[in-house]
Amino acid sequence: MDKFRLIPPQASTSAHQIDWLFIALVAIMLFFLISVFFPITWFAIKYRRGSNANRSNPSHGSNLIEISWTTLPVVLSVALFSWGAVAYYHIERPPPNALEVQIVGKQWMWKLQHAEGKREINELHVPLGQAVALTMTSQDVIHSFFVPAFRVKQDVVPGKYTSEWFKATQLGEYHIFCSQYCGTEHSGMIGRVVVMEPVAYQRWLTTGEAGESIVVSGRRLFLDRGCSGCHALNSKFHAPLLEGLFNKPVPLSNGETVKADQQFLRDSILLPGKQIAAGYDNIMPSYTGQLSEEEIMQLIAYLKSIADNRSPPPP
Amino acid sequence: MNAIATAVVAEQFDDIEQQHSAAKLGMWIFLATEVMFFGGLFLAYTVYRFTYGHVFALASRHLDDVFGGVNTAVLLFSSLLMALAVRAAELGRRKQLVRLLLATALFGVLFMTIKAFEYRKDFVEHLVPRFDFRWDGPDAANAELFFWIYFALTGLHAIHVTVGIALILVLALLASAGKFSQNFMPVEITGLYWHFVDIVWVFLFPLLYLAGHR
Amino acid sequence: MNATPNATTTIVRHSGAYALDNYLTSGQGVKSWLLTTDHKRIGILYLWTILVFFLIAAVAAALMRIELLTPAGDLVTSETYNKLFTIHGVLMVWFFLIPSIPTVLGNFVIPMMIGARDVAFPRLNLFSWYLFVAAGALALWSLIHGGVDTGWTFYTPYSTTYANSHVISMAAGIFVAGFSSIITGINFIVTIHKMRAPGLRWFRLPLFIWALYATSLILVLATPVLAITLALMSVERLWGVGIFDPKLGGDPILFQHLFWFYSHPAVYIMILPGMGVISELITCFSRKRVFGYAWVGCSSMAIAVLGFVVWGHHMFVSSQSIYAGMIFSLLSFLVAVPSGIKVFNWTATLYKGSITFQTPMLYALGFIGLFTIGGLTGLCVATLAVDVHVHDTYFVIAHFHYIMVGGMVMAFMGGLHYWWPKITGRLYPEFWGKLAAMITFIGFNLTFFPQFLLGYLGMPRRYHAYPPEFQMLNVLSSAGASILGVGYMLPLIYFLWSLKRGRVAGPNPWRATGLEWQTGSPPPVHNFEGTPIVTASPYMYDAEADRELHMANA
Amino acid sequence: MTTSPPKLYWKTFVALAVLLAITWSVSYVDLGSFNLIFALGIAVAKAILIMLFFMHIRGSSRLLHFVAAAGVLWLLILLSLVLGDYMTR
Repeated sequence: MDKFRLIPPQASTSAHQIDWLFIALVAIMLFFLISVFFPITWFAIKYRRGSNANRSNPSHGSNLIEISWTTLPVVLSVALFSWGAVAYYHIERPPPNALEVQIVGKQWMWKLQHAEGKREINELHVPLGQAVALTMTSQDVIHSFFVPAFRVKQDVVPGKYTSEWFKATQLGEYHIFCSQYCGTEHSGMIGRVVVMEPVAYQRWLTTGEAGESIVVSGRRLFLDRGCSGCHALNSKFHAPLLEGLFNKPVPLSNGETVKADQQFLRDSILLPGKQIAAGYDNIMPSYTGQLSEEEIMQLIAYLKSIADNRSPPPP
Repeated sequence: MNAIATAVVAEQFDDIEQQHSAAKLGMWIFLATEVMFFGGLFLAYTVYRFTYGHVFALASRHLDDVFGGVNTAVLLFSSLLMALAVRAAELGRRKQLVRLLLATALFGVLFMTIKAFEYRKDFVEHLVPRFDFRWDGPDAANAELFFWIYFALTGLHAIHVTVGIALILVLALLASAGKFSQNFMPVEITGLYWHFVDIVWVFLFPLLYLAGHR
Repeated sequence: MNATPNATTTIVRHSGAYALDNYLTSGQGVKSWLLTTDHKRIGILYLWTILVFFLIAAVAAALMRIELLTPAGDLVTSETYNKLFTIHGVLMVWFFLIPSIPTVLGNFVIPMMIGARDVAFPRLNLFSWYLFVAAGALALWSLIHGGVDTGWTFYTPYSTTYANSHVISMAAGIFVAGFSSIITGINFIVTIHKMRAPGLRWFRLPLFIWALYATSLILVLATPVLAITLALMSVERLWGVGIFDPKLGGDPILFQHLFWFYSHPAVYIMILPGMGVISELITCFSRKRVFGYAWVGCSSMAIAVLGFVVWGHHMFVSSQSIYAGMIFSLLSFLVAVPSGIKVFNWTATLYKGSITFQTPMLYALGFIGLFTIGGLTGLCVATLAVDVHVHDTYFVIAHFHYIMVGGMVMAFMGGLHYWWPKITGRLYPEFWGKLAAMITFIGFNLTFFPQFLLGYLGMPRRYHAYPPEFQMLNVLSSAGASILGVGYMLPLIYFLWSLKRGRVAGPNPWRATGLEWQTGSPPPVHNFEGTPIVTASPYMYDAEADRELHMANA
Repeated sequence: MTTSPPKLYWKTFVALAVLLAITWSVSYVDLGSFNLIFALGIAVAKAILIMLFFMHIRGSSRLLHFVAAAGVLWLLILLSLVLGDYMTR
């Protein structure tokens, strides 16, 4: 791991893309450096005071030259910008069937949870060659989940979900850093990603205390915390049915329509009055402070699992 | 007369005209910084009105727009008096200048008293964040955010009005001692500041009090 | 200023060389300094004040570099390290980089360059210095009582709810320092507009004036937003206002928008005056009119305006929308173009010149080299995909140190050496000046080039302990820092030495064409006997004539 | 700079008062999102009136016109680019 290297291990698909872009940038930098340093040293030697170089009718400017070394950088800029923007667009859009992992950043540790229920602290086991999508939030301050080997970084902001994804292409262990300053032990908030063969990954998932899957614990919370008291067919309270809700358009009481994505579900749990569904009044109590970030994620995972079947779950 | 005039011109300037235009340019640049200073708060208002529009409209209905409207009229009238005072200073009419300055300050104080009554009414209606803020409608947090921005904006404006009143009273004192017979620039500069404070309120009133139909 | 005559500096008492009745001898005693409204004396007051803050911040930097020699954080605790990099950032940004060239060289030289007797509002100028001292006192008070550990960026919600250090007193210090620079900005804009000598049209102004005019525009339009941002942050920390607090529905990203709206133009406040100094030095020491005068002048203005629309590149990974990120990325590329124009024009100025390599010229050439590297690596962090990898790593640290230390501090040193004879009437020792310039150049590169590699390898910034594989590059960087330290200490010594024993400079030791060189050194209280009339454009140098002159007395 | 007659200032004040009355009364009519645009439009009109007549921008140098506009222009830069972020999230 510690032989001297100039660039970090290229362990993800986007790593190659970004390294190529960086090499192109370095090439352009060298071009501009040479086109500035060479003339300076040449002029400094040729036209040093006392040298008998020809100094007749020196020119003090020519719009042609000025325009040329304005348009050339602008053209290069637009080209570099678009290459960077296209690569950025891919980095920011997780593929649809990615492996779901939920991360909660807390002052100076990472709490990770796989969809199958396996929980980890400061460690992330992922299968080789499988896209992994991370859904992240923070319990306190802004952190940032940074894996240099995968060239991915995304701030983890309290109060909202941020996401990033990668597809590991090389086995081994790689650093996880927190790259947004978050307090005293900011430099201690590190961990490691372990890329394993898919088979070994499946075995790892089931060994050890394989806790109940997120969906199961989400459903348990749905019942224990009284959600099913209102959000059920036979409930005497007038509350929207949550089956088949996830990612569907929801008409609001103020006339707008929003998609019921993770952020909408989270806000509805914590700030129920923020966006009230049309035809319902604001009677839902706020769960701020009563549900931890992990529990909210589990509830949302449960709501996602019942997104496709119309029939309500067996009581 | 000429001897007094040159005494008025500061040593680094060549003539009174250069000194006047320098003072005015300096003041206008300062007003540009004040626009950016209030700008930060206007940005916070705009962003949160964009994200929590519904609650902001609800919360702004709790503000009494009669107070706001009357206050706008009071400040507009004091701006008029200030403009007349600057004109009096230009024409060298000392007594009229002093009277107009005092009238302007009076309306400034009137504005502050109306503001004080309004703040007291808001306090009684439990609308002041951190001081037993009560909000029965949907999500109190965002409504509290609206009232924080309301008190930040109007509070910062009130500080500027107080500073304005103090400046005008000092000017009135100096004017009664006949100090502005040749150089009326301090009156013009304070006038510019006072009109700026009025313009800020001209924007505050519709954004805070009339946000969303009654 | 009683000079003790000895072998090297035989002062002819009444020689025209040393103007005996000048602004330094026009008043004696502390009161004449503390109540002066003379722009030259205020410049010197600022010089001593920023020197104090530079030394404190340099000590903090030294401690950090020693700490980073070893992977384990063993020299200081993580709490102390966080306070070290915060005080290094705050003092360097607001108490050294932003004020240095405008308030020291600008205050001293602008009125003389445009043929005025003083700045437009001398009393305000002195008030600005008192504000600056009060701000420094507040910052040092906060430092003494335990310092701040939020980083110079004060990101919420850490700075408002979770930090338990003296955030508010530091924020108050910066708030007051902001108003000090606003007043300097207003003063310069009005002076340049209203007090130019007869015949000094806009396109006859020296490029240093163009650069400081553009800087003052940014000072005046950006600093108020910093003031309101720090005020809101402090109010939220005191009373839990909630504008940036996610629990109340506030958005921490709004703080970043407000903060960087000021802080990116602030980096142009730091570099533009440096560019102005370099335009002066390159033309004077290559004895040649600048290439493309109008383009260099207007590129300063272009940087000032474009500098306001690019701040989003600090927030590419902060959950800002990717489309806003794309807008900011494109605009950030475009803001690099005017800087490129300047570097190309300086290079073209050397063509057919009669180049000499005194200390100011060494600093100027060093500036061009290091600023070009700094500017080009700026393209890497402006590219969206690459910034995802290098944001908040040592790559960014190296990028902005190449521009701030390699660019701005080199330019400040070059300008200080260039105008030192005019300020004090005495010349610094040429040999030691060149030596210090070269040591600084070498030390700088050894310190910060390894950090580019560290950054791309993924070492995050603000880490006081790091994985062992980064140690070798960190040791290299710390070694470089020690050389850089020596490079900075040398001028401090020989400048003080030159006050008493430096060779007498005379009105125009560099045979430069600026208006400030047409009067005595040190200049009289009102700068010029009568009001100078300007008839020609600046930099009327003639390389050919200079060569004959050199040949004649060689 | 010729000092303008008091009548001009009074006329400006009356215009401002009328605009105030308009914006106040219109706020009672529900025009949906048009309310905000209308209120801001009138506020801008009042601000321009104050600047032109009370602050003597009318007939003053082009430089002062630019400085007066620069403050507002820079505020718009701040507002537009930040809203550009919030609207496209």
